[in-house]
Amino acid sequence: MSTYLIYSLGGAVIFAIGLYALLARRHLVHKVIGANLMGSGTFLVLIGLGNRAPGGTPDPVPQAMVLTGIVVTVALTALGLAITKRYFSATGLDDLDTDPREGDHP
Amino acid sequence: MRDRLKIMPLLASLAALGIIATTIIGLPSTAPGLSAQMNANAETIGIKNVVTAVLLDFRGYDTLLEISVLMLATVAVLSLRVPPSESRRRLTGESGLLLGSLTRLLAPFMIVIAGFLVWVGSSGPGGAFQAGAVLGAGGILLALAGYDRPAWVRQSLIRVALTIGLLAFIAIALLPILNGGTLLEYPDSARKTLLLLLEGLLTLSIGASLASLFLASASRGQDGGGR
Amino acid sequence: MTLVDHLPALLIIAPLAGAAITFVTERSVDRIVAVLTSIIITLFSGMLLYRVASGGAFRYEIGGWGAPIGIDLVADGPAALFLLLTAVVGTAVTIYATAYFPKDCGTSYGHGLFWTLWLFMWTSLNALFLTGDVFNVYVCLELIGISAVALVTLKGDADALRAGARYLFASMLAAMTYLLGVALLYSSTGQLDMEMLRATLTPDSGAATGLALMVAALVLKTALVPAHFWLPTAHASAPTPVSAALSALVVKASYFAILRLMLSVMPPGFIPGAGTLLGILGSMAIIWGSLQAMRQTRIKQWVAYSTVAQIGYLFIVFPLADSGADVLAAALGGVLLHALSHGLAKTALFLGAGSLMDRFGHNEIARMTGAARTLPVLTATVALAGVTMMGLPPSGGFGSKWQLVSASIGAGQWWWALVLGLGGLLAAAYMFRVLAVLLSDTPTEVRPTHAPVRLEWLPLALAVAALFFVFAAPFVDSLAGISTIMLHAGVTP
Amino acid sequence: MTVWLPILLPTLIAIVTFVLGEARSHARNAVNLIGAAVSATIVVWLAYGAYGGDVVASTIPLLSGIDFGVHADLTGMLFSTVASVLWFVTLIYAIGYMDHARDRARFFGFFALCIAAANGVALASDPISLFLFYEILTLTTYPLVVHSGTAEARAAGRKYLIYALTGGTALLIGVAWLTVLAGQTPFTPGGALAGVTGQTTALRAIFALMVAGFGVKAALMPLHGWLPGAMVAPAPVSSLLHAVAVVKAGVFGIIRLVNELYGPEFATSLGAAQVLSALAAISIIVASVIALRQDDLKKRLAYSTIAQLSYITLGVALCSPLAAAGALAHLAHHAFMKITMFFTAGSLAETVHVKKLSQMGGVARRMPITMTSFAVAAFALAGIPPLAGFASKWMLGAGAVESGSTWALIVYVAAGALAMGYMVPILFASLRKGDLDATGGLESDPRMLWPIVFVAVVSIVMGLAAGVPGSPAHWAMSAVLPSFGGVMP
Repeated sequence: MSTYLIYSLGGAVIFAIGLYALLARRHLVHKVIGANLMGSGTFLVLIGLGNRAPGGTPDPVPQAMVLTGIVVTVALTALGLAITKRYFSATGLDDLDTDPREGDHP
Repeated sequence: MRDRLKIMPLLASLAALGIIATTIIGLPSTAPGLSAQMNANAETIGIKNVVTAVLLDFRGYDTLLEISVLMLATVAVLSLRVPPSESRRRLTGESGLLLGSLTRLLAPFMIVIAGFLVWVGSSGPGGAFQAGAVLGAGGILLALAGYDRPAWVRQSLIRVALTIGLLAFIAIALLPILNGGTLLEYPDSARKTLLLLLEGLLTLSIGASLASLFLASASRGQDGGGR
Repeated sequence: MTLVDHLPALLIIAPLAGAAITFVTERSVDRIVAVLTSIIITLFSGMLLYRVASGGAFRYEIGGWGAPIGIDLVADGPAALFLLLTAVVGTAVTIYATAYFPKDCGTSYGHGLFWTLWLFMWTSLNALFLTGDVFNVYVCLELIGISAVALVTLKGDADALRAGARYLFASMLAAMTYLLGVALLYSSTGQLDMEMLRATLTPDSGAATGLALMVAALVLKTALVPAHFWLPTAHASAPTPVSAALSALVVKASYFAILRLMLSVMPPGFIPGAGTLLGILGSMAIIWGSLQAMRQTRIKQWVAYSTVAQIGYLFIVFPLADSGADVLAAALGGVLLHALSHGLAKTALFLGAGSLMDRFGHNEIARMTGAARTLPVLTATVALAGVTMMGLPPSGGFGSKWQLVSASIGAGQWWWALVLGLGGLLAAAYMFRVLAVLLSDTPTEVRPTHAPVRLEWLPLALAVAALFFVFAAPFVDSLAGISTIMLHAGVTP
Repeated sequence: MTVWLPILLPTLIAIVTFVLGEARSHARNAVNLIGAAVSATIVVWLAYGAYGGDVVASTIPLLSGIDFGVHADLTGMLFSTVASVLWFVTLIYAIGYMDHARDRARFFGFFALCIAAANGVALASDPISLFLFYEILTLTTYPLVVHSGTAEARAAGRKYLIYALTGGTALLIGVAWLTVLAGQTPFTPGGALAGVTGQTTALRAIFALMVAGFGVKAALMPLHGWLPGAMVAPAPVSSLLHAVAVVKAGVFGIIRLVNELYGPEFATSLGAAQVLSALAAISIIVASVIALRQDDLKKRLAYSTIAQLSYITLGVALCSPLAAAGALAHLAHHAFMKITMFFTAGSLAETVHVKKLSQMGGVARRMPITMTSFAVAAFALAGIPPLAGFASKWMLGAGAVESGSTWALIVYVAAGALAMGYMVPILFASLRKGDLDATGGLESDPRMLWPIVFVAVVSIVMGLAAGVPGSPAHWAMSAVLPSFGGVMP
């Protein structure tokens, strides 16, 4: 059970937990947190599997990918929270399942 | 509202976990990946921190799009904010003793750290994103402590600060095309200075972006906020 | 390296620079910058198409490093075609938007930030069509996702926010799954460039799982049934020009990535049964989307569900991919022709529907009677765009249906031909249901409009272009031949 | 290049008509009439060329490995000449008929487009091009069927589409399948499928699919359901489209299919022609019987058309030179005969507001010329010598005997009797005394009257001049001969 397996399998578990949260939780902020968990899990898998270089120095490409991934996750999270806040101030709801009201307008 | 356990999402995530775990276990225990070529090329261009070399030079195009993602998110959050008239309430009242004095102590220190991170990026872990994050945090801290924007910082100046990093990156990317190179092909002579200039401006933009991402949606809200 | 050699890079930098400029400049200048940028991009796309058609596909090594180290842009036949489609539809949407969004919209419509968001989306579309690196596809997908969500929530009302939120969470799920796929793919092959991946893919490595996750994520972004739940509300509650761009271009961008992965990166049968599964999902999309479109009472939801149905046609190429080079050539030409003609016709349909809603003041299809007499141009637009949706000659839709039917019969999988035939009939059902209302004689009053004429004649021009698009089929087929996909197909027996 | 004109010119006229719009009616009428005249002369000129033997052809590349082509051969030119000439005549009639109607620009525009598509069907040089124009014809006729916009019209339109588009899909799959098997097979007299060996089951299935596709417009029972309903369209539409252009396109497709795609011998060897002839025979009898009981004049004429169309289908399916020539001749003869009757029905409806036989009392006195023309056409249809109907029916009958299937002769004779059965009561109904409102003057609007008389006279002339070259009968004979090895048995 070499070290890279511990981290990458751990990452996989975190990804799964995040996936459950994103799919199952009704509250929008919980969904955003779930998405972040999925992101962190993926990054852990990336870094874990990037550490298998024979010479011991970790492969720089996964690290670059993780850095880019982090920035993208920040962007997605910011947008998610902004929409959640705006949707809350518009309808007083914090989940998508209850329909704000009937009817529709163009 | 307690969420009860939902079967379908549970099955989906367990299935995902199973597939991913078996794949990871099945992978060979040693795999060089691209580290050999990357290290070799990083030597030739003289950047000790290979990750920065990958981020800014070899896969600089990824970073260009990444900066665009961050700025796009800022524009998106700005487009979502409620018109300023409704949200004129300031974030908080006058700051308490602890927050006020702590901010006065930390703010200059954070700016120095940001500068250091930019400089060390070429040799050790650091660079534009890390420095930008520290700068952004400083900005948010100042706003939370109740320091309002100084008068000369008008809306247009903030927009320039937000885009200066991207505009610089585009300019530096187009430069080599004018004299025979391809996009983002830094001339060897000016590589170091160009990268440093680029990192500095990127830090400014990333700091401004992260701060406005927080402040744009936080500066209004029905219940919270000032007394 | 003349200007023409730099076209791939310029096609990405131009809209990106346009976006940055429009963010900094005052709002009145924005629309001028946007129109100028769209003209420049259309020019560049035309030049690139001519270059690829005459000189063949070529790679553009960013930073001069070359594939495994740096990122390469690939300008081949399909990419050039999609770029030109994006340019044409993009210019039409931009011109329509200059009339749709009021000059001084103050704090409405996202504080006038439409132009910046729109040019960012255009950047990401061009970037995705050109990129040859799977991780770069991830960054492009995110750019598309965020700009699309922001544009959907531009109106700021509860429906738009709801649709935007649902779209965003679908995008997040797709993003993380895709990235995990890239992680597994890179960890097992050590490559990120598509051409390099093709060379090093071995069936027994973990790459199959990685690629499966990536394709699954892209299927969610393309809203293929059953992962289409987020599309109808998002495309219907967005402002009209945005809906047109979403339906005509954005879903096609993630589809293009699937095309690259399934046919260019993976050798045939690399993921056993994947092609057939995608074909089955595509067939379900055609049937389910059409049935849903028949039930819609509101015009924009009706057009959105038509998109869900039309997306299904694009996936019929995958089960036919490994039945020999000539079947693949016909099927690939067919789906490209469908993507292009659907892009034109769907833009015309959405812009036309938007103008109809503006003139009638509501979006209930049942109350839009007598439009043929009072709004002849808009009725003609909906009718002509409908011809392409139904795949009747002489439209591009017919050309693609013909080539896909011939390919599926040629490959001995005649059942896809039945699905395509049924799809055409179902499309006729939901199209003529609305046309019959527009043609009915009970007159209803129509609001006078101050909107300039381009709101009506522009969609008609696009619909007419789609109507005669079958004559572009030889050109599209020749370009389908100049693609990395056919290169590999040519290699395998 | 001129071979494309019969398609492009009417399309151009349609575009100009749409652009001219509703207000400028005189300009629009002028454009249509002159345009129709010019395109009729071009078609006749091409037909003359075809008679001389030089078949003008032209193709443009279309889909992967498929050319889109047209050629002015004898068979095609006969149908195109009939359609173009009658378009000009119907335009005059329509201007009179639609004098105070609304949406006339839309009407005349789509009218021209239908003729362009019909000419396309006539001139197409291979099954794929034929299919292209065939489907365009469906699209351009729909707006005319629902022209009035009433609920009844829209329902008829919907029914028409369900039949036409389903048939179209069957045709698409058939043609695509054939192209995969045999490549692009341009129409060649005597059959173009020599290259395909074996595959008999596939070829039978393709034949069935294509007959289903063409059968919808050819009103082959049970695919005829839409035609009676489509009678709700304005009279000019019923007369030109639902008696000449649209329904003849279906039958024309079957003629191409049997004579110039499969070839008569091959179709008979496959057993397909026999099935087709049985279907046609059933259609003739059943349609004629139903026609007997129709009180609505246009519905009666519609069922008569269904029967007469199956005359042509049966003639082709008998696969003998005389019968095939008779079928092609009947295509032309029936067009003129039936259009006279539909014109009359329209004129009655417009002038004295009479739609049903029961209301036709006193019409003969009020509109003597119209009704005599109708009588001439009726007798011609029933096959009374020396009128047009007799000429083609005689050829069909002789062909039936020559092909050895005498039962077909019996069917034709019985159908002739039935035709008398449903035509004569119309004449008697008009001769009865009736309380017609005496307000209007004698006869109908002259713009409606003279076209009726013209087409009636042509019905007579075609009968008398059956043997003269240039007459439809002779024309059909020389058009069909190459498919049977160029020799009269």
